[in-house]
Amino acid sequence: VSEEGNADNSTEGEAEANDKENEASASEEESTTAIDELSISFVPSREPEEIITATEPLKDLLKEEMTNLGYDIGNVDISVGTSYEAVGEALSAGTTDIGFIPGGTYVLYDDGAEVLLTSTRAGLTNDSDNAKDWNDNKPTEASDEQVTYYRALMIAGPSEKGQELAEKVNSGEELTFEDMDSASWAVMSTSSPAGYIYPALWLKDHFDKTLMDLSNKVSVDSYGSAFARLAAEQIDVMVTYADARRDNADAWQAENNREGTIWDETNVIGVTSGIYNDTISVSKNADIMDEDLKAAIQQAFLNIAETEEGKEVISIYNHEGYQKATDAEYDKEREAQEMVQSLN
Amino acid sequence: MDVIEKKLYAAPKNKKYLLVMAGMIVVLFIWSLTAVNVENMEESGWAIAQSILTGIVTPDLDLLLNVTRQGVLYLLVETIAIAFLGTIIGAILAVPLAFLSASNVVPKPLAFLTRLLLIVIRTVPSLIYGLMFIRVTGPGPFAGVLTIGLISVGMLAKLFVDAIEDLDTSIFESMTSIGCTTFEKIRFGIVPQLFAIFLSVIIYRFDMNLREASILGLVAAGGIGAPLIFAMNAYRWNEVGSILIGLVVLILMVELYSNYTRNKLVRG
Amino acid sequence: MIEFINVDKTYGKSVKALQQINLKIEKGEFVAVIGLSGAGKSTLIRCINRMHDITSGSLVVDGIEVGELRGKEIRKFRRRIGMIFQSFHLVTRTTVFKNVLVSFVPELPFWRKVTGIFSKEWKLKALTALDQVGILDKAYVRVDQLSGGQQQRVALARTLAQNPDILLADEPIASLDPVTSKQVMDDFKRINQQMDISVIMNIHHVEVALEYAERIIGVREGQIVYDGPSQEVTDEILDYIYKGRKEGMTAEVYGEGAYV
Amino acid sequence: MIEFINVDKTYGKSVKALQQINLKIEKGEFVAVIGLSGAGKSTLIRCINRMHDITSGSLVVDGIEVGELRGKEIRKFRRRIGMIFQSFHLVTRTTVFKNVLVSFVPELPFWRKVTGIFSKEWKLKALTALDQVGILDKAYVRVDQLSGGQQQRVALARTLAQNPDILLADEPIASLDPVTSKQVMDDFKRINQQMDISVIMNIHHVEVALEYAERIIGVREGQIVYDGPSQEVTDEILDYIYKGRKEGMTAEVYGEGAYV
Amino acid sequence: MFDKVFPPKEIILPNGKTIMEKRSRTPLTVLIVIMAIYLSVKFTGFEFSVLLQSGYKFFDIVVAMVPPKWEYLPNIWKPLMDTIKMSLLGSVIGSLVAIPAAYFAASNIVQSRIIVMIARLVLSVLRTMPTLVTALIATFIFGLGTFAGTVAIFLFTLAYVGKLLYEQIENASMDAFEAMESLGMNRIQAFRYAIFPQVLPNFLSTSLFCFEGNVRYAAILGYVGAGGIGLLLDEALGWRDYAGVGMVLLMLAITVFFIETISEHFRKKLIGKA
Ligand SMILES: Nc1ncnc2c1ncn2[C@@H]1O[C@H](COP(=O)(O)OP(=O)(O)OP(=O)(O)O)[C@@H](O)[C@H]1O
Ligand SMILES: Nc1ncnc2c1ncn2[C@@H]1O[C@H](COP(=O)(O)OP(=O)(O)OP(=O)(O)O)[C@@H](O)[C@H]1O
Ligand SMILES: [Mg+2]
Ligand SMILES: [Mg+2]
Repeated sequence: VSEEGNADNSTEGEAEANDKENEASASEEESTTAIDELSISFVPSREPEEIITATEPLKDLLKEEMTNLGYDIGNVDISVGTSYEAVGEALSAGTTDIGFIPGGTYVLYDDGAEVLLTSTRAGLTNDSDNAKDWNDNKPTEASDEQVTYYRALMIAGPSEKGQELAEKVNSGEELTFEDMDSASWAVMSTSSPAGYIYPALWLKDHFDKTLMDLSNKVSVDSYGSAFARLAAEQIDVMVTYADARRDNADAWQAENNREGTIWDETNVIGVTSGIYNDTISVSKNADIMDEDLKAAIQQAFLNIAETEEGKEVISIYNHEGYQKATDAEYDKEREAQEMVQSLN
Repeated sequence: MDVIEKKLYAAPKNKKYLLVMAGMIVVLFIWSLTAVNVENMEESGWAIAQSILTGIVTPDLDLLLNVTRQGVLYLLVETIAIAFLGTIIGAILAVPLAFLSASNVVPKPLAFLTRLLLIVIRTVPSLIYGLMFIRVTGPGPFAGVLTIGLISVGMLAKLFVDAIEDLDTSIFESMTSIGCTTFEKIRFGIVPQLFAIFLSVIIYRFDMNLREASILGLVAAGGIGAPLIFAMNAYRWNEVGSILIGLVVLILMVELYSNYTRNKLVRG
Repeated sequence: MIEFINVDKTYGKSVKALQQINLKIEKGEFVAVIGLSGAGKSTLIRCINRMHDITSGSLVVDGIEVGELRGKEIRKFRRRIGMIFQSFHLVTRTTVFKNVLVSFVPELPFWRKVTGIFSKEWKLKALTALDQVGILDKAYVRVDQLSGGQQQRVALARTLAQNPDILLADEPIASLDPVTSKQVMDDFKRINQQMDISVIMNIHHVEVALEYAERIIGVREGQIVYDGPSQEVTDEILDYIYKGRKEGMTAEVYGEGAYV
Repeated sequence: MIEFINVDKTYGKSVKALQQINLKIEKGEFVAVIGLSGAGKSTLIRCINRMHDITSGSLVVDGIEVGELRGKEIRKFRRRIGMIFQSFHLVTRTTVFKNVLVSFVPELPFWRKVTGIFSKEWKLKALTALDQVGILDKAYVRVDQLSGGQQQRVALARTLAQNPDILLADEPIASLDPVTSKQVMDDFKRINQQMDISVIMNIHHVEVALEYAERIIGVREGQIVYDGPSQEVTDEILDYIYKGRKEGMTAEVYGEGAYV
Repeated sequence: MFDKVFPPKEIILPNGKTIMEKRSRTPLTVLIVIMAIYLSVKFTGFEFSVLLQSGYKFFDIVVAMVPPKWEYLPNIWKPLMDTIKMSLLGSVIGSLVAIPAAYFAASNIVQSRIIVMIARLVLSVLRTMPTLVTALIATFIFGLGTFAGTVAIFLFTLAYVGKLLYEQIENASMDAFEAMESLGMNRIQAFRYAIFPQVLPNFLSTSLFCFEGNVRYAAILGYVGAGGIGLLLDEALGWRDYAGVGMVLLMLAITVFFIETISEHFRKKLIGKA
């Protein structure tokens, strides 16, 4: 109780000083600030339940790190938004404090969100922007390099139409927009970079069309369900991030009851340019948020990504580490979005 | 016979009207048929229908019966709480709106404006209310309560208005003859009449709100909706089965009870 | 005592419902008002407790000039006059008991009016009134579960609970079948005799009127065309009261009954 | 000709509604069935057109053993027997005309049954039937806008349109006022005499029964306790028929009426 | 049960008669409701203070919606028409199919208890299934697009109208039905001519009401890929384009208003006559 009292009385200047010290030597403790609750929201780019289960250890990790940085966190509340918009709005209004959101979402909601970190992840054995290369060099594996961007792929499924498109690509033919339009597509919500924006840009580059022009498309709420539909041959093409097939390889056969492997049955028919990785953003409008806390959160996640346990947790999003990020890095993303939007 | 035949030809002629109406309906119907494009129909559809059925009849019992926060039981309780509180909030909001839009209570223009407002409130999909409330409360059941409350207002108010508009005002006359003041007439003449009907409407809406709860899942507003929709999207039919069974059983139970109570309230 | 002196009543500008009514009714009388539909029977009765205002003339009830009463006085005045309607006018969806309790509402303190909680004293009075009309056992039954005759008795009990000096009844048996009518009329008679309450009743059933009332008042086109003891009413007098009655009219009069 | 031979009718296991009925009714008779409520009058009448099945014995109508009819035969058989009910049993919310047309439905081809479109021939027949009961001018009026007496006449017209040999009537005037009752009973009499249609009627009003019917059948506790010409019915006989009637019973009898 | 726990109180009248006054259930009911509210508040994390404090944020999005984005209008027509078509088709077919369904579920018409029970169970379970779930399943089975939406609306309409209709049939007066039987009709014919006219106005009015509701509902169906204006709504929400959302909602509200006015007109015409 007395600690809380101290914290409330400590002036901003003191706190700042504390923080600088903390950054220098994280273990040093002088005074702590008490925070009742810190809420973290994840976007549903994977199965929400998986996210909830996998991120459970994050609570304690974060509390621990934050304690070292001079913050006494009462409770860490983790929730998975059912849509990107829900997480975005929550961040923008300050009803959630920290969001694991893609760059695209960040850009849309930057009136209330501020990016702290960009995730890094292992590069892939394929990094070509030619679809055929990906199909020739199967399966795609992780490489040793850490990168801050990834690509989105258009993947054709085992349906008749999907196979037809794949064949065309693999025989070196150019796809036409008619080919594209005759297939049925699964896309993610419009703010998802790999699931919407970059594929849209790709369409624009190649055919001067956008996803809006496709006759048969459906939005799905997670890549898992897109794969499920692909497997069920309900859709012919889905758009996803480059190593999504690695993540869904098991499920492809086990849950979706396919005979062949995901590598045999699916083919890449399009590759987009690089997309900046997911962000960890905080809400500017949350009551508890101030510069010190932001810095502390930033440091805490950097620290967590260093630990074994932490690595495991963030691997759910294929994050392997973090780098500090600035808003300016997302200007390119803004341009992309403006372009997509102006196409509408 | 002459008189009779004359009478036959004197039959009121509304055939034309009926023909025109029927023609219009047929035309509209055919027009709306153009919305159906069966091309998208999947051949695998029946296979999926089958797996849905098998999933539902072989539910994930573990999920159905466990008592953790991810279990169906807990989620159902949370759903009930959301629907219950939401219904109450909706009812509280609906009562004044209903009086304001009852044309036998307030002037016609005001009633019309309120009616417009009610249409607007009803038209905004719950998804959007969800987003709006997330800005207030953050994700979770709290947002769900508020959303349910707001989407209930439209229907509650409409049914309340119906009740208000066919109030039995003859009681007023008898109360006047007893020597009652206006306040007393309202308190002892109107309130008892409306109370039973309002209550019955509210219970009915609670029943419906339980069903609506599935939609809340789409906006991170708690309850059983999100797990249900996630499970469906991921084709985990066993889970879908266990959630649906829980939901259906709950709703059927609530429906039985609500029918019984409403009958008692309205018919005595 | 009720006294009409040159009473006129005009609805709107031109509908002369009552014209030059002169009438004296003593305490304890049982008077039946008969006449064609539209003759002005209801209007006559409703002027007595000021449900309608008279247009000119003077109407004195127990020494009070009714036309001069204002606001609260009117309400107080009405408490002394019970009124029974053709269609009972009960609050359905609530119990018989509560319907009778309503008649005490004007006498309650404010907080009781709001909460609707009645003290034991009132409850006993209400139950006694129900007993007087013989439906004590239905006290806690919902009104909408009662037959028409029983509902009319509840209305009667509600009025009795008011402890009135005068009972006005506007076609109290019009929506009842003959047998139930008889029971209700017997109730009226009993109340009239045992409690010495004046009864003034509009009624379409001539035979019933002749059987129960002591005095018959015949109204035609807003005027009193007959006033005398019921024993003296002959077929000619009835013809006179109902004069102008033609085939079509009959159908209309009976037509009303047929919807019962 | 209608012939009951040792007819028994038991509801459920124990309610003996009819016991050992033996009865012969010739074509063209006007028979009134009287008796206490619950005596079995309705049951008796309803057995004739197989609305109820008899439990044992034999019931022969114009040489047809009613009990042996099956499915379609029953429906064909019923077309020859008109039935009139106390509460008219009309389709309200639609016109008089359509109510009468309905009686032709069983004779129509399938598509007309479904669409409810009638040819001119049928329409003329329906209007003729309406003319017979004197309400042709109401043909295009909605039934719910008619008085009770007029409604009963529509029911009568519907039955006449069927061109029946026998007319069964279950208390056709119970919910009518005396004047209208008289008109309806006159209609029955006329139909009975002019068209030579047998009329078998349940009726509570003894005086009316005696006035109109040629033959009275008294039923008590499921048995026929009197059967003879109406002129010969004395007060003793009536007492006998209605024997066992006590205060309580009376109340019950009338009580039922009250809910009508 | 209740009367055992709280035995009725005896009241003695001045004239010596007694009557049992049942204890009022109101206090107990009020208590239970208050407890339920308390528990629900705990369960859902409802906080009044939050509402007071940041309730205004609710209007952030409302404000962002006005003025609506008029340029969006041309994009709206087709999906809006699709939505109306879907609802119309689903409602018409659903209402028609509801007639036989209600027939079999009406215990006063169909004598076999088993048929009645099965029909009712089917209707109940159909009604229990949230429309969104039905729509989602429909998209799985019938593919994406308006057809799936139509199927979902059809099922919902069937269940809703079917239930109301069979209740009305059961409340309908059986008098005329009896008379029809005495005329020599079979049960289906008697239903057609005696019961159906009685329930027709209410049936039409329920169907119209349902149609109206379906148009509104169809706005959500787009979310699961079931076609119509919902797709557009989803798109605009994704772009956080609330002015666009506002435009879509405005058009939807206007449509609903028109439909409501028209159907109100017919409802009055139908029922007013009765
Ligand atoms: N509120 C009113 N406004 C205008 N005219 C009215 C009003 N009430 C009654 N009248 C007219 O006054 C005349 C007398 O009506 P009143 O109701 O007193 O007749 P009544 O004898 O009670 O008839 P009934 O037997 O039909 O009840 C009628 O011509 C009626 O149309
Ligand atoms: N459907 C039924 N099921 C069981 N018992 C019945 C049924 N219908 C009539 N009863 C019983 O059979 C007996 C004769 O009834 P019925 O209706 O024939 O009498 P009723 O003479 O027509 O009387 P009322 O004058 O009241 O119409 C009565 O005891 C009655 O309770
Ligand atoms: Mg009157
Ligand atoms: Mg009978």
